[in-house]
Amino acid sequence: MVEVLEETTGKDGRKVLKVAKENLLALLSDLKDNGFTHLSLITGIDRKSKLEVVYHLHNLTKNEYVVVKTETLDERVPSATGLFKSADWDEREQYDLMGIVFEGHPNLKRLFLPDSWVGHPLRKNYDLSKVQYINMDENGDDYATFDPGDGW
Amino acid sequence: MDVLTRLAHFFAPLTHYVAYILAYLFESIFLVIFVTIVLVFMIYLFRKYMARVQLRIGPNRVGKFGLLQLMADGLKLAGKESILPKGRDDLPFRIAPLIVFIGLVMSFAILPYGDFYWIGSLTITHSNVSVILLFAAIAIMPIGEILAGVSSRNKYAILGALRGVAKDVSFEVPMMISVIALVMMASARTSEPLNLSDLVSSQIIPFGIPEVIGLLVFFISMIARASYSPFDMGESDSELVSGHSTEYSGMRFGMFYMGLFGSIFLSSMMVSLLYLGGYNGPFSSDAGFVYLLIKTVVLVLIAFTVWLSVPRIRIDRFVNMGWKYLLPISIINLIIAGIITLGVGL
Amino acid sequence: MIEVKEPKKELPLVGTLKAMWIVGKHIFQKPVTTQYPEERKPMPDRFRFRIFLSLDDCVGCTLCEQVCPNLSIHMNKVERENPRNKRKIYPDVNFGTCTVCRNCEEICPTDAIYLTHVFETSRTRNSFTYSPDELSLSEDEVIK
Amino acid sequence: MIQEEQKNEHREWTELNMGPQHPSTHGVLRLKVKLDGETVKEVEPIIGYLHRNAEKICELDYYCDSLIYFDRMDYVAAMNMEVGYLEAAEKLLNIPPPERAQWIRVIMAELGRIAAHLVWAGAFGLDLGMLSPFFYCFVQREKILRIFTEICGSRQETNYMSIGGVYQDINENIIYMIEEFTKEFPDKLEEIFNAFVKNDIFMSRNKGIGILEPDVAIQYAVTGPMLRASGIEYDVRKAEPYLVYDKLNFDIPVSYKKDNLARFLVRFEEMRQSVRIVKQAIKKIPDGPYFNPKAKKSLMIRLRGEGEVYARTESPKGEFGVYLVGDGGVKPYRVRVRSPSLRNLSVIRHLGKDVLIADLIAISGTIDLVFGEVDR
Repeated sequence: MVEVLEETTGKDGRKVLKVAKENLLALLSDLKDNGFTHLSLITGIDRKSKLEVVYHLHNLTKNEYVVVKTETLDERVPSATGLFKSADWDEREQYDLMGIVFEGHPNLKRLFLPDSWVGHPLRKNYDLSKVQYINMDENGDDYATFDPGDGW
Repeated sequence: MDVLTRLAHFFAPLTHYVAYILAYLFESIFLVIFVTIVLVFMIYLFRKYMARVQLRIGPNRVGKFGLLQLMADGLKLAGKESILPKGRDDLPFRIAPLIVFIGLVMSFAILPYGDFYWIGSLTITHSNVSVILLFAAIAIMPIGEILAGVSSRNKYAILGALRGVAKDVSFEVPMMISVIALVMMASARTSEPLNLSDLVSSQIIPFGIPEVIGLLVFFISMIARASYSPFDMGESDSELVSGHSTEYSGMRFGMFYMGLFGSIFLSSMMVSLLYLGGYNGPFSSDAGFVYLLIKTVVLVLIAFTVWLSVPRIRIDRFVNMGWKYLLPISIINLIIAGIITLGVGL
Repeated sequence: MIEVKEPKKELPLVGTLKAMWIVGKHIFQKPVTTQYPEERKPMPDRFRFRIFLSLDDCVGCTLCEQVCPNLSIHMNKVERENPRNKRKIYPDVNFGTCTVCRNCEEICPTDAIYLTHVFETSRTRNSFTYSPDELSLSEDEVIK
Repeated sequence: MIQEEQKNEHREWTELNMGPQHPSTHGVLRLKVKLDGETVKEVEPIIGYLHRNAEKICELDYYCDSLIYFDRMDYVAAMNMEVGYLEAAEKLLNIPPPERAQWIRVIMAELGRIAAHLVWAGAFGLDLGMLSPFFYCFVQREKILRIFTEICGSRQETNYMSIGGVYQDINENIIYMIEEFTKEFPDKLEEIFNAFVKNDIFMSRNKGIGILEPDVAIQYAVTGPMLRASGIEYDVRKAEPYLVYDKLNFDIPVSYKKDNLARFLVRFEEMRQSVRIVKQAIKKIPDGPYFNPKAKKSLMIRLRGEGEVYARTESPKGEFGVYLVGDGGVKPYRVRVRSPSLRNLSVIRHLGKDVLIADLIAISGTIDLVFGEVDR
């Protein structure tokens, strides 16, 4: 059995499991074997001193819901893509907007923003006053610059 | 007395050759004017019909009932810059729309139109083999479309051209076989069954009645020829943007557009000529042209309804249909036509 | 839970002809479109678009500025005698970014800012921002 | 150069860029397609062309203001988005809506679902090359939007609901309009349905195409009509009833055929069920306040919330979840949106292998994409 740091019930009545990030994958695969096959959502929360990653898992047959939480101090979390295919884009989105590096992800690129975007917008220390401009290169791919370029 | 002889008589004070050259020149001008009027009428009719079927009103701002809308659109297209893509093959790219348009006008030149009161016969070409000529002429248009697709160096355009080729190959054989059946039937009544005028005149009962299967095969082939939905795989807008005409703009695009509507009218006219008795009508033979037009417009409306209500067929299914269903059916139809010709002598 | 059944299979071509008839018979129905500037359907009572301002009622509380989700409202200094508005600040509205969410109308404690039926307010790009004086025009004046 | 080409094992594959400006990509989807002739070998969706980072904007705004950004996520079903956000926000702020407001919300959500499915049906027809049913769908949808205008003054981006209830009460006139609509709509729906399914070509384009196995669907976290068409009977309205859905009598359509046609039929059956729900709800709607007095309108920017709440609702596209984290301030600390279309879109990488281009278009049509929600 995987060691769970804390088990609580959230404000919305869902079971919350807190786990150390080393045990995260073991817990997730444990849950997957118990019927929690539907990884609904991966959320990154910027707690300023640390990053929190929340996994919403779902058992479709028994209609149960569980929330798994883990914390990281160095922006690195093991990737769940080996267990759930839906984790692929979720993790890319969290990497894109929150800057959480999912170790072991096969294709960890930005999902929404162009690859050359500077910074991760959902971080609390992201500087909103700096404007970045998106232009298109010859292959039709986007790139971001701080320079308006010709189009502006 | 047809138009040509009348014109030649008009120019008779000049020498014989000059008179005939002038007569041909004027006749060609009349033809181009006729084709233009047909196109304007077709596009207007399509837009109005489509609008009414879709619970809209359609063009109604420019001129009375929006009749001048097409003029405005034509001016707009002519005034637009015709963008030339960078990697194009220049000459084919420029002449492709012209080929489509010329093929269209040529096909119109070969059709027999019947009589019209005081003018007399409106038929332009008098040839013993006009059936063959006609099908040669309508085979010109696909060449322009394929040229356009290949020369514009666009992946969508090339895919569209390839689809166009696959489509043409699979429907033209059944189409020709069903026309051969018609020629067989006509040969029982006339000595020149390859002459379109004689072929049409020999229909006491329209060929469409004994040849229902042939009519169906020919109608389907004609939809594919004109390439509108459900057989518009070549320029399917939701898959290949605009197929072979993706890179075209301005008046060059306008020519493809006119080619589409012209060939709808052309194909409807061919169906009504070959299968529905053409300019033969119940009353005075003077009104032959009117009968032909009425039949054609009814067929055009049916064609529009098909266009507006049927989804696009997949290219592999269409090729399947052409070879596995239409071809055997048209051969059966040929046998039926032979039996009728020999046994009944219709 | 119900399982959806696939519809009955029609004979080839017959089904297509039926579908064509369903589409084709719409030609006998009346068009549903209206020719806008000439014909106008009656406006629903609750339809709202243009923001108006009653200068006499405005107390300059800046609540509308705070609640506006798009930062379309800014407070402006206007020299005007109004005993209730000591700071002499009134809102101006940038209609280029306004989404007509009606939050300002909801929150206004004195009902000074309110929305009306007027919706034909097209302008050029540089004049989207309505000053308090423009906002305080009456409805009839705006239509003119 | 030639040697390099020979080294590349897939050198005969054509790379085709579909979108972001393409007639059938529903907005700004860009598909990088690798083609072998007409057969699609690989699809890679590229998204983000409509990205506005609504989550960040919501963090910078008051709880009550975020609603308009949810309107603009799934912009064809704004009412359902509002229901989804308010489910979370009201739990976080402890302001439950009164009974009457809940019934009104159910009616609005179901009308919104019908409108969204009608848009989808019309656009799907266009994808396949049917030009006319699009307009019949939109004529019916316009009637719903007219009802919305009558209720709240806006057609699409309604901003009708607010924390603690709804902005304006519904009156006799509106109830009459909705009743009229539910009376005449089922016939029109059958007509639209027949215009689609009677066509042989329509059936041949959809039957057996784009088969999505249930285990793959769960792996990719697909929800909504797509999941139900794969044979899994799951609907948030039944599994975790919110508002007053547990007091209503309706069925969840399921199909075990798993193909494009199944998704089509499930969505049409859902519309019929929605009409059923509206018909019941309009009769049962109780009297009473439509607004919780705890959330006084002049104080709506002073609402403070603390804790973490995740609320799920069934939007027309699938399971719409909102995860709200509050730190006791007047603005949410973190807003996270589970957009169903994004997960449903990700499965196209699996479905779009070894199909023809025409089928790829049909498959992406049945996914029901709205890019305001995919990109947020």
